[in-house]
Amino acid sequence: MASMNMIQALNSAMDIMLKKDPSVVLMGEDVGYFGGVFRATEGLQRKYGEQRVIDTPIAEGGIVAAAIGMAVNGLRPVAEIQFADYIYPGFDQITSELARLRYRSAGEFYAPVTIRTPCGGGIRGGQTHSQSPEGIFTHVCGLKVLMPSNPYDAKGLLITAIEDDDPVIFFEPKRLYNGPFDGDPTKPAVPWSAHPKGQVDEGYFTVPLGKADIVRPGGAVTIITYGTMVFVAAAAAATMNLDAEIIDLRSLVPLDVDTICSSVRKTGRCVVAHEATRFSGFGAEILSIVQEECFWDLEAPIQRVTGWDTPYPHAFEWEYFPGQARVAAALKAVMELT
Amino acid sequence: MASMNMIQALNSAMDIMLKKDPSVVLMGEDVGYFGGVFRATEGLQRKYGEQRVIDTPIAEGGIVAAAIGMAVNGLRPVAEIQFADYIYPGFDQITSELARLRYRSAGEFYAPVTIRTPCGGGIRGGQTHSQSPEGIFTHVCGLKVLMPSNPYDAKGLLITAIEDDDPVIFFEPKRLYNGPFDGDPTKPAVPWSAHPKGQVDEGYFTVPLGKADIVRPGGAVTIITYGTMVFVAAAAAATMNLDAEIIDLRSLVPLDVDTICSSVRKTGRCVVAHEATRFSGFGAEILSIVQEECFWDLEAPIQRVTGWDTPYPHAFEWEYFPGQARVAAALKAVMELT
Amino acid sequence: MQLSPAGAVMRPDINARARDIESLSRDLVRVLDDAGHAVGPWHPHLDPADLQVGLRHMLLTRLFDDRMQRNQRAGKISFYIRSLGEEAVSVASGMALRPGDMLFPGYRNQGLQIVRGISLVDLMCQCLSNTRDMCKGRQLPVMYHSRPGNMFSISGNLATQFPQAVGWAMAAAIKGEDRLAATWLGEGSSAEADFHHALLFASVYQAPVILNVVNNQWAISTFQGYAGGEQRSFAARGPGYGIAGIRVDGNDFLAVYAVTQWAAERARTGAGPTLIELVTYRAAAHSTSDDPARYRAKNDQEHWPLGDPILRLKQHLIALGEWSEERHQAMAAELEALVATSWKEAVSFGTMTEGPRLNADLMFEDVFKEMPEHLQKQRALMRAERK
Amino acid sequence: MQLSPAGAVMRPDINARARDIESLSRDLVRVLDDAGHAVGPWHPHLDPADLQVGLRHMLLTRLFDDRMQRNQRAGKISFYIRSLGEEAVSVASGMALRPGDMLFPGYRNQGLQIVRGISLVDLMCQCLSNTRDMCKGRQLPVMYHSRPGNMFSISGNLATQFPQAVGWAMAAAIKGEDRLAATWLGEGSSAEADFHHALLFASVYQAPVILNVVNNQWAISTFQGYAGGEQRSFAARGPGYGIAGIRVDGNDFLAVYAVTQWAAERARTGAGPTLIELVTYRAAAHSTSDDPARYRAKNDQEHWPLGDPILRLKQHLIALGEWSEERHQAMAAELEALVATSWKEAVSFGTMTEGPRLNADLMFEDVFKEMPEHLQKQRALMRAERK
Ligand SMILES: Cc1ncc(C[n+]2csc(CCOP(=O)(O)OP(=O)(O)O)c2C)c(N)n1
Ligand SMILES: Cc1ncc(C[n+]2csc(CCOP(=O)(O)OP(=O)(O)O)c2C)c(N)n1
Ligand SMILES: [Mg+2]
Ligand SMILES: [Mg+2]
Repeated sequence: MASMNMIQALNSAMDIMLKKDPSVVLMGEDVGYFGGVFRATEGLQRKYGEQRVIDTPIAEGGIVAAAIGMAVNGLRPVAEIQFADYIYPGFDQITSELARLRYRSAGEFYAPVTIRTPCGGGIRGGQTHSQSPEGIFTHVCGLKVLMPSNPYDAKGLLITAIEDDDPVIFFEPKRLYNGPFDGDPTKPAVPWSAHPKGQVDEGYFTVPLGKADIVRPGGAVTIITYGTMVFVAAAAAATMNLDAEIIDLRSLVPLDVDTICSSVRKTGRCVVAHEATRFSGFGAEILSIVQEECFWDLEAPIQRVTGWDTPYPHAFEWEYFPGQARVAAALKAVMELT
Repeated sequence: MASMNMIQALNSAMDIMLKKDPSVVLMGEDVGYFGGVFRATEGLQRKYGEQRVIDTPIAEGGIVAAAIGMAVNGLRPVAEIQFADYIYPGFDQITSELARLRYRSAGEFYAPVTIRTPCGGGIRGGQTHSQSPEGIFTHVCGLKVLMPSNPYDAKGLLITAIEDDDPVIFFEPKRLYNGPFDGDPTKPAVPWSAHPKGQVDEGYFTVPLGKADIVRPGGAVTIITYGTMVFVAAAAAATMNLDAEIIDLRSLVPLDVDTICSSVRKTGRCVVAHEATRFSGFGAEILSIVQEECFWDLEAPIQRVTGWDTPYPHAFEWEYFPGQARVAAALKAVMELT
Repeated sequence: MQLSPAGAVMRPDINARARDIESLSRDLVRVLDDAGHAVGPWHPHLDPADLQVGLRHMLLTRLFDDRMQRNQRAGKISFYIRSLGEEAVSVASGMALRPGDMLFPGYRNQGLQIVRGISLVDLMCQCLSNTRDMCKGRQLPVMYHSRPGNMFSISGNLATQFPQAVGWAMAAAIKGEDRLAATWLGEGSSAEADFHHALLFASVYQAPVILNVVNNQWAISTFQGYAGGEQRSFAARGPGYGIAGIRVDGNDFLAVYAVTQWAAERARTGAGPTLIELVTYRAAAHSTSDDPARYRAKNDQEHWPLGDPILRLKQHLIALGEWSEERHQAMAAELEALVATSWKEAVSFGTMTEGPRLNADLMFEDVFKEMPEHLQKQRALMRAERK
Repeated sequence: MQLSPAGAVMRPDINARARDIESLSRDLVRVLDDAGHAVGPWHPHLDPADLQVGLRHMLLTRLFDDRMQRNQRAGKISFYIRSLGEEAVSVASGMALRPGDMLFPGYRNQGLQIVRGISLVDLMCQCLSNTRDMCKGRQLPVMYHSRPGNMFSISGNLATQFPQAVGWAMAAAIKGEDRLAATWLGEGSSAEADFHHALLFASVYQAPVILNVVNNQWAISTFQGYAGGEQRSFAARGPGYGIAGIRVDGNDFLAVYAVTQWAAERARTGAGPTLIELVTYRAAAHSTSDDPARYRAKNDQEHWPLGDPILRLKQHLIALGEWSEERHQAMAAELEALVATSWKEAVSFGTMTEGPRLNADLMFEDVFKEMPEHLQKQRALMRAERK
């Protein structure tokens, strides 16, 4: 066990896989010599060479396409898209090709590509460095979609993703790179070293896909969330002294419906929280499944806590961010305290 | 009044707008000299010239980008993407630019671009000529998203879209181009001439955005749908002799929440139906809103009727398509007939 | 159109630097002259037996196309795309490559499938989406693939295979293999972003790849000018990106063979990628859904200077004394019969209208390697519906 | 790097065909020699007064940058991007264009804002996201725009402006206006699909547009080779698409002015689009979030042969007897003062930490022309939250 922040955990996962499997390669803008703008691949090109850790042109569409071709030729590319806001130029290759190849070739061809990309706000990035587009990818059949919320899961899930034979879109909530964040920017930053999930096995280990993590068991209400919102939701519930069961999905596709539904059946109340915009966001799918599966157990309408349906504005970051106040309002409503 | 199929209605809308407003231009692959692979722009280049009806290179990303630039210079481009399945190469320009321009420039710049694109299956098009990606675009704030289900609405909504100063993604359910379709491919095709919505004013008229159409008033259950599924849902309810209220949304963004909710408050039961894949599809947003707004009125869980979460397979078109049987199953469930 | 006489264009050393051979992107490499003689430095000096194989592949491709076209008209298959007049583009380049080389074809390269020996029955079953369909009913007709044949799955989305082929070639280099990748797209498709990404990545990583632009003058209804072909040849894009670009008579079997062989040697010896523009003509409609009468003159093709690739190779073989009308008739008859018996066998596995059908359960497989719960659930619902 | 001596490159007629002037894409147009004299056919023979204006704009750009850099370090703004060493790229081309021409800049073209006379206070308020921010707090610093100034909104997404500028120019031609569009991107960004779309559409429609690639050698940490610059100049992409490509010394004010003027005349007279590669050097870090010490030698710039654009123009003016050290000092002092007073005024409208703040309600405006119900509802919720 070592204390790692999320960047170190991701770096460790890639280091281990580069060593373990000669077919693993890393690629992306500034990932090689420089080690990535968030330093996730730092030192890996020096260690494994330019053939394994590859600087690419600034062309997300070309990066994804090349990764597909490499994967078809037996490699396991891990491609970094520098910011999730810049994944769209690669959207056609992801949606029309990466996600469909196994299907259209009846399994004869497939591309085990992992696409890592930092998402979410809270770092003063403005509208083009703060987006959370995960919902879009959950609608594209053939893709697995992950979003860890801590160093331990980040490492274990990334290793699982790299070894998985299906394409994986791996979102990294960049606000959590250096420490858990409860949504209050005025508080001093807490490092991962002070958090149990910042204690990470230095060796090889995996975290299974499709298994949600019950961060806090509770009986009063179920909060279904992932990414940046895990700690915000926990803090809000704690302040309200609510015995909330907090579920960190970690894996959006495949989705752990059992864990979600058995919790809601138990509590009868449910809040869904994510940082992404609300309208047609992934929260809608979660809410729909809960409504379909647990309707008769619900004692109050399910509430959604999300970012607003606007771009992420540079000057109003904290008015935009779904902080504790927004979570608290939803909890009040679902507990019928108003 | 003249009898028009959907293609003729769309052609009439563009003809009228080309005549009425010199800033309107049409552009896209094969739309000019040829008149479009579905003939929607037939005769218009001959009538208005190559400067107004423009054949473009096969580059959806370039088409959208050029349309944005033209719009910024005072034109009102109507760009055709030959199939919705091929809109993804233009996704970055649509999402990062077209949808965000007004916001990021605080209203100083905006691009009144209309993107027309045929969607949906039922024409043996296989996985790359049958997709319904509307849900993705409803998640992108800044875009208006429309899908008419008949010639009258197609013409009125397209005129409204072209005159609107916001960008509009205009989906055309291609299976409905030639006639209403109740989901049974073995029945002889019905032409629009036999349907009241096939009677279309030859002149200028508009259909408002954000107003759903109550296709059939009823008290037993609310069916919220749009596009190809409107007639399938109606047929299924009729066969079951259900007094269903059938709502054709027409406009997905903005969404007519009032019409939806007052209907569900009245009926207490709700089915949401679309052809697109289920997981994170637009049905999830509709279901979520109904659950949030009408929870206390619901007598049974809201049901979703959708395409399966797979690509649209060439050989299994009718096993894939959400036909009357799938709608009937949902209606049975929501009416607690089982 | 700018034509160079047969034999006129120089053949540079295979490791010449791209910038020193730019004229190749403006000229037109031709080997067969009007009399059917092979002339000039690009003459590949193939064994007559190989030429006969090439002729056979091209003729089989055409007869296969004709038959499938008729089957579509007869309602036996939903859709078809012919390669009429472009047979040399696929057959000659396919023959100039090694079996281990990976091909990323477009939808009009059926000649490659023939060269790689994919059985007609397999191709037909794919078009029939029947119980022996290699795609398990998921793809439109002609969207073939073959792992053993080293042929990548054809996509309905234009141009996407171009940069994928470059990625494949980058991987071959990383793994130290001497296999190369070759890919094809239409001149119209070269407008897509994927074309740019392919040239750029091929140039930056000097990948062992051959990028083929099949310039058959038309993209459905639009002339090549709408893809930029009026201002400049498509081959000329290559030098702009620092990779070799070469323009070749796509209806000249020998020229296509020689140029492909040259590019393959370049790639294999580490001299870098090559962009080849194959100048040809789409003699048939775009597809069975298309009617060219709406956008081009009926006699448009008569003005086409480069002739018919099959007739030209036939004429050459006859001039060599290695072929005759009689042998040609006999081969045609034999291949007709092969196509007919293959079709008989293929339909025995089902058609859209008769015979055995694929199990609809297959719809839910291969979305992921293992079927997730939500798809198992949907499969169960689908079964219930069909009852 | 391939350098041509000052004055050595021919200046073709403005309506020369792209294919006849390809050498321009390999040479490097230079006017100022090492002694600061203007030589050769590209000498624009500008009035000394105009040169002094150019010098002033470049110096103001640099002093503005320095001040904003320090403000960022002091925590007054969240982020900043300097154009150190690239001032001529924006100032000279901006001055060679007409006020009615539409500019689609990148994030490192602040010189254009200066040329177009946007007030420093407005630029500073944007960087401050304060109550006078032209972007109403929605954009990162430096993402300016100005409708009256005919400058398009700068995007955080690289390269997207390139094909948009072509569309704007196509519209100008359709409307029969003689305004043209000019756009800029970095050599690294030329790898994006938008670059290809821009060249292709510009070529097909012969749009009146100037496409500028600012080759400052670096894209954050990657050298220009990763964008294909090692194999071939970026200007060479132009001829590949059938449009004129020309390479110019981006640190030579006179050369940049002359080349831009030449391209503008081409566009205005219907002779077609031009791709200009401006060869320069990113002397500073990529942005305030970047530390170049991690990826390039500290003295990397010393090996840079093209010098400092401000010093070179100053030297030229002095050689002309139209400038002096004293006048330079005086101008510097005056501009320093202007920047300082502008900053004082700007902060009076608020900073990130002090003074008035924008009303958060603005977050919900301009998503659509009229605010739809769901956003009105969300605005109400946001207000409730802030209580
Ligand atoms: C991304 C995408 N856009 C549009 C289409 C529709 N489409 C299919 S074939 C075709 C024309 C292609 O022409 P070309 O590339 O010249 O190939 P050819 O048909 O001449 O062989 C078009 C526009 C498509 N399949 N994919
Ligand atoms: C689509 C997209 N991809 C990636 C980025 C991240 N990014 C911002 S600047 C930059 C480097 C650009 O280099 P260059 O184009 O040479 O411009 P320069 O900074 O040198 O002026 C990158 C990769 C982005 N903003 N947009
Ligand atoms: Mg073609
Ligand atoms: Mg640069």
